[in-house]
Amino acid sequence: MGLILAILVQGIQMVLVLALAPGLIGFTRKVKARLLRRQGPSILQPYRDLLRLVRKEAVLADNASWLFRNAPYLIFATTWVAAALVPTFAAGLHFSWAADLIAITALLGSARFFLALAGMDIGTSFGGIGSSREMLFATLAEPAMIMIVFTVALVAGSTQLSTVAEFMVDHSTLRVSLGLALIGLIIVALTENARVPVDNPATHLELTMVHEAMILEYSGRHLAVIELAAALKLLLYISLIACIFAPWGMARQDDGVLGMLVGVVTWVGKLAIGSFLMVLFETAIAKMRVFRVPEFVGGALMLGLLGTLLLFVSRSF
Amino acid sequence: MRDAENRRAGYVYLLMASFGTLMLLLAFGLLAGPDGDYAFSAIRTAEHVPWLAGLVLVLMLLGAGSKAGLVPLHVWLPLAHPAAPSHVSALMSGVMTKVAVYGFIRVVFDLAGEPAWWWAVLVLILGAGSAVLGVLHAVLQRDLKRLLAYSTVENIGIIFIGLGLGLAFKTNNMAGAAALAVTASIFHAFNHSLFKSLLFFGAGNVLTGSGERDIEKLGGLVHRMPETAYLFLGGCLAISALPPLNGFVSEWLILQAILLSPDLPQWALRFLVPASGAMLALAAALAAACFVRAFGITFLSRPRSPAAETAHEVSRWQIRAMYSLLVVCLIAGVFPGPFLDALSPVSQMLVAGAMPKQPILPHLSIIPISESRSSYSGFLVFFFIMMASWAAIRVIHNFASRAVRRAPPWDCGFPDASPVTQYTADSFAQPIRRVFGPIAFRAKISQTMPQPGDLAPARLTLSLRDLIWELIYTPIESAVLFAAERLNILQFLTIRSYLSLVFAALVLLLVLVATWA
Amino acid sequence: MERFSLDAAHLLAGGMVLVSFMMLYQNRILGLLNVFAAHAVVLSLSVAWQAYVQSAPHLFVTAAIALILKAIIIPVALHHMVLRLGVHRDIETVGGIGPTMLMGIGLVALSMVVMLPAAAEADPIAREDLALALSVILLGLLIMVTRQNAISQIVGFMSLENGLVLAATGARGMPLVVEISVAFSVLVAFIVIGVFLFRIRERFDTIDTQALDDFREGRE
Amino acid sequence: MSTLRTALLNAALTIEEQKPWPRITVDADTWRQATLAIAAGNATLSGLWAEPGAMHMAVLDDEDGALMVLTLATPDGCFPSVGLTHPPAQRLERSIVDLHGLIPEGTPDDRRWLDHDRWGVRAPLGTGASAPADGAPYPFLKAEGPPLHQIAVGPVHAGIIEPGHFRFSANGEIVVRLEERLGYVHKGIERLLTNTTLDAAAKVVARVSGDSTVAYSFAFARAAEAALGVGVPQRAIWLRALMAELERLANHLGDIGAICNDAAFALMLAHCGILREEVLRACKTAFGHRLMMDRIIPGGVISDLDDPAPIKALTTRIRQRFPRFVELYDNTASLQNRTVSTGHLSPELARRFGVGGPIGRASGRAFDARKAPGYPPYGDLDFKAAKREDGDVNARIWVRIDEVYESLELIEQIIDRLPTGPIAYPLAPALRERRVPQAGGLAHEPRDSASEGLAMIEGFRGDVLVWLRTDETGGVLRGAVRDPSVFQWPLLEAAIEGNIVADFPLCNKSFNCSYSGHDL
Repeated sequence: MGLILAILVQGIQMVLVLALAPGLIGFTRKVKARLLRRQGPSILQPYRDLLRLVRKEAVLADNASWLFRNAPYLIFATTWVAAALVPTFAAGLHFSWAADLIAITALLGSARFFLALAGMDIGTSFGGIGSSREMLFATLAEPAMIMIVFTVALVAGSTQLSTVAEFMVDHSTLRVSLGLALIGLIIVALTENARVPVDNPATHLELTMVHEAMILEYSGRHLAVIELAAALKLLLYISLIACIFAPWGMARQDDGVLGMLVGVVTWVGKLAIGSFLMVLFETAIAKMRVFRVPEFVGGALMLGLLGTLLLFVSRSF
Repeated sequence: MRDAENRRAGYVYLLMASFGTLMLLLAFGLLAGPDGDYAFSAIRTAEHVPWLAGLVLVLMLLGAGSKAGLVPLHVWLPLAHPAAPSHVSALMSGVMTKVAVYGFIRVVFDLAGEPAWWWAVLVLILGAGSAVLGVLHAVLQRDLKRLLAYSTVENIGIIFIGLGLGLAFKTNNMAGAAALAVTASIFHAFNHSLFKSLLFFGAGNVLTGSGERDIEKLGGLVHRMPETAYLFLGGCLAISALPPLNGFVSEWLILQAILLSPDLPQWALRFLVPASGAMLALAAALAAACFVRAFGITFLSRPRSPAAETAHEVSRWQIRAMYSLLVVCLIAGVFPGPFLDALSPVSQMLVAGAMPKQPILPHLSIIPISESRSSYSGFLVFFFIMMASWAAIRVIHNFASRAVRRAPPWDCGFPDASPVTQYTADSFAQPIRRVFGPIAFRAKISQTMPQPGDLAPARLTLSLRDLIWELIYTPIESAVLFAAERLNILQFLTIRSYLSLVFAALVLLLVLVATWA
Repeated sequence: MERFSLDAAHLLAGGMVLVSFMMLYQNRILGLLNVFAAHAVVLSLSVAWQAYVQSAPHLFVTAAIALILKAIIIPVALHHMVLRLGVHRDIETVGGIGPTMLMGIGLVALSMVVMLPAAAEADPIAREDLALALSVILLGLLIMVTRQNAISQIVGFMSLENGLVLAATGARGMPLVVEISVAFSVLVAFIVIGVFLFRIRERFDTIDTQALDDFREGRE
Repeated sequence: MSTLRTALLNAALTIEEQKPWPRITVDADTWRQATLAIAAGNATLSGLWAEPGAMHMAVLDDEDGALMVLTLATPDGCFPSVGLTHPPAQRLERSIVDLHGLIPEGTPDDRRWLDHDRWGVRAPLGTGASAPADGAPYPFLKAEGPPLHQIAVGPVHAGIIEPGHFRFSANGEIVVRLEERLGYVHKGIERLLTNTTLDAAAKVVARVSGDSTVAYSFAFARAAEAALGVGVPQRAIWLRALMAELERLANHLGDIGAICNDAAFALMLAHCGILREEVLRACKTAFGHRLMMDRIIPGGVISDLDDPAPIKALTTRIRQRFPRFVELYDNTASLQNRTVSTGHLSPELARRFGVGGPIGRASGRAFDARKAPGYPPYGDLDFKAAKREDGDVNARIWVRIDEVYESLELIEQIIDRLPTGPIAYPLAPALRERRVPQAGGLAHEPRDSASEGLAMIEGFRGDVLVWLRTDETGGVLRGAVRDPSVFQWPLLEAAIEGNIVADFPLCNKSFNCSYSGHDL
């Protein structure tokens, strides 16, 4: 009985992240539009877009291979699994032991691997541009993420997100290293989600695109699945930051329905605040030059390294 | 052209191999000591003077390192491995380098006695350097097999990072942590032999099917060699340390070992270990970029040459051999527990500790230290990915449009079918070259762009310098040349002079033996 | 409570190190000035926190001085000066940003290694603060060394001075008089350098554009 | 008068009647000498067009801004190539080959330009022989080095811009060469301006490039008035300048925002977009059309400014708000990082190509058609042309910012000093009676031969050139227009040097050349 309930809660989490992800995108677009003194589309617009895309026929380039057709599903699946393993409204869910933070990072790495390959499949220059830039940024963003994980794990004594979240609730401490890790994680999140100083999700300029360039040849249901995966990724990163640095209000495994509900409400609140702050930052900054991004993300790597070093050093006293 | 290249490869290989053997012989000589007993048991029980043991480590690093391809002794490897036929290359890269690793482990962990903490420093620096420099070189290669050879250098570096961690923990009597590091390292060696062989077989298929190993001339092979493409992709995923394949498991375990290092008392190690963790992560991310490029340029896009256009799939038996390797890669990634358990006697022998017994339940997870610290279930991750993609496909196909239309690529309304309008391998690597190149290769470009209205071709020239070759080998080479020129005089001496030279050498040796005893 | 006050002090001191890194990362003078203002704000927060923790009301005065002088007056004045000189459109790091930041990491590690064992007997609030303050000082020096532009060098110098103030407040009991004199000396230095700047204006006008080319994108 | 112009006048075979600057027919040798003089930098090429049996070349004297048109008869269908020694002429010559079939002798570049092999005919204004419409592949220029790839951008772009194809040869992000291929919006303007009525021609010219419709109508009106010898009432002259400045204001505001938006700084676009919209609405209120299309006609303007209050309110509002956005631009370090030192155009190239407008003025070429050659009422107005030396994207933005302030200044001066009186002289009766109405009274000047007019107007992109030949009834026999973009487009290929692929959109937007005006 307990097992079935545990699996049920895990299932709810999986469905919930999937259901909320497009809404999060809609919310960020709405906030951005309001900040730019525009009305903006409805928050529900991404749902309508997805529906419209899946109903359309998919147009495939003549020389598209099986990889091009299957990659969207693999990208979606790996991202979804990763998103489902991040504690959102509740910590310590049944399957959260399946993968720790390093494995979640690597799962996103798998999604990126397939996306970059899909970008190269048709053989247009734009796909190549996107893939090559994406892999360049990833070469620094991934180690930065690992160093941030190190920092967090050294404080909390675990790379398991549930354990980390519970540790942070129980021993809420202000640590220099955690501050550094937070800044680093924000930089990584902006990079990974193709947000403004690194990439522009709203751009129409093919030559400046990163994420959009890779999916330029996708259409119909394939595009819908990839867009959904991108939305899931944004949700994942905001949830991740909330889970590590602001885990309060999160339900525990043995909490009742009420506790879970409180968890859900606070989680949605955190998502809204997180995405609002992100959009605020985006509005105030221009996109970087491509070769300034490695310095930006390299900064995150160094912050992670610095945080780890500080912890390694302070352990001795 | 290729002959000259092969001759050079053979020459460098011969030199490096004899150099390595010399170092190994000297190491064993030192281990055997004055008693001259070369039996392992005798060496193991003998008391080793610390500085002598240290010298043994250095000699082993030089000897085994040159055989395994540790930077900066790797120079022969990217020349020699591609020169051999592909199945031999697979053997060389996949298995032979591991023999050197075995020798290193055997001597340094087992025979050389108690390690000093600075051993770990040395091994970690060499390992981290090899990992990053190896993969940086790999990213820039055009020759598929040379790319794989450089990637071997990277993986040897990762293995040595693990071994360095093992040494660091062993010298501080942290048996559990040392067991984790050494097990991870050996598991990675095992994994590497699997996927590197798989990849070399794939490269061999490409060579057989198209006659071309320059990836700038390949492309679109996914249509003509679908099964090779499928298998090569599997190898790429594994070597890029992506879950749920095996490469991820071993690198994950090494990262877990790094997380145990704050307890180390030495300052140098405390700084070095997280730094080498960063290097390891950097190498893994660069490896992903490298193999996206390798697979994407070779198998995806459109053919860049007639050779690629007329490529054909290879025989079924070649394919089947590769399938078996891929299956083992998958099994080792999804059910790593039994593999780790199988390695526990080894770690027991080497560092007098073992990882916890890997439980079958719950979820077939592996647990490096304790469940509350970290766990990973390859099976669950694999199962979830499969379920999620299956669900997505079912939902989409049942409730949405299944219609597909084939059309020319979009490409801004100017679908130019010529192969030059797709990314080249060199272009793909340019951003990485630009970011890491100034440090690693002193990359320099110069550009002439004609003014508007001038129809002359624009020109870009690029110069890359292999700093290791220039800083280490070129001076040695010129020194040797210099010496050879001087020694050349000896050729024209009388017999009496030769005899006196030999006599002098004999006397010198005797004096040495006398002082040694 | 003791634990929390310690943590908060460390966090603020660490925040200063972080902002120092942000200064290293900036390659525009106006950006650098904004970050410097943030540096001073964090400093004044840190000093105010020390004042609260140590119950030393005179430190509040120091905090106020830091806030008003360094976070508002000096940045605003420099801002105007930069606009008048018209030098804010130049890119201005000497080395690459990556190597500079790596060097910064090395300096922080160095100051940790030097300070933590040396101040082992000091009270815990001072110990790590001292190490972080030394980091801020070293990073300030690094900024001064790696910048060619006189204004950036001034900013580097002042961030170094912020590090000194951080160290002084952490060490308990630096008399107010000293601090006021420090603050005024900085002000004097600032005025002197300001005059100096207008005199070397010609130097900016003759900056070789070839030097800019080296930082343009597309060059390797 | 410069020595070159004197020499040319002395070498002229005949001097034709063309107002306000002379047109001379020359022989091939003089043509060649003029070409060499232009290539040597003694004068600037300002236009090159053809008609059956003749080539015309407009030359701008750098000293006083006076123009001169050289005509060379081409009885055998050939003329000495200008592009051979002076590259800016190459694309004009290639267009002439495509449209008229005239052959430039010794041209370095004989690839087709406007003709994409889709028309079904060759040289539609010349022989008009039929040809296959199969869109043959276009040989792009070469680039050599380590394995390079080409990026084919356009003609269909994701944004709402005009069609044009850009071919990059690149090594990763490094641009080794950029080549443009334009001509997708070829409209046959030249044929539309052949043997037509004045009204129809005015409508066509007003639509050559929609965003500078005022400048084009202005230039056409002045050319027609010069050709027909008709005068314009004072109030109309001032209203024309008012419209031209409003157009410049609206477009510069739009451009400043759009350039920043290409660096993903959407805030600037939002702010500037609102200001631009206010300008357009004020234009609608004042002149009845947001873009003021067809408001200027030969002989005057068609809509009077009844109430200057909305325009005054507009300038006050922009003066209040615009400085804040300029400050925002100047203080946003991340934005400066993108614009400063990006897309550098050397003053030497700018001078050689005779590039006008903000692009030229950002690269140290101070040329402004309002100053020299100059046209009323700007001689009575107090303003100075903006100029910068840096030649990068930032400098081009700053020139536009300075020009926004200048335009505000000019608009205020015009509103304050706007003379009263009629806004147009009716043209047709004047022509019928062959009398020329003057501001002071009626001048009787009999005219009995076809006559020509040339006009140069400073649009927001730069100098617009219009040439007309009319018959005695006011009908248009032939016309030629030259957009400032013609000389700006090739320089974009040079400005990309040393930049990376991702910076191209920013460079391109800072140039903001017209596709339509170029393709004609």
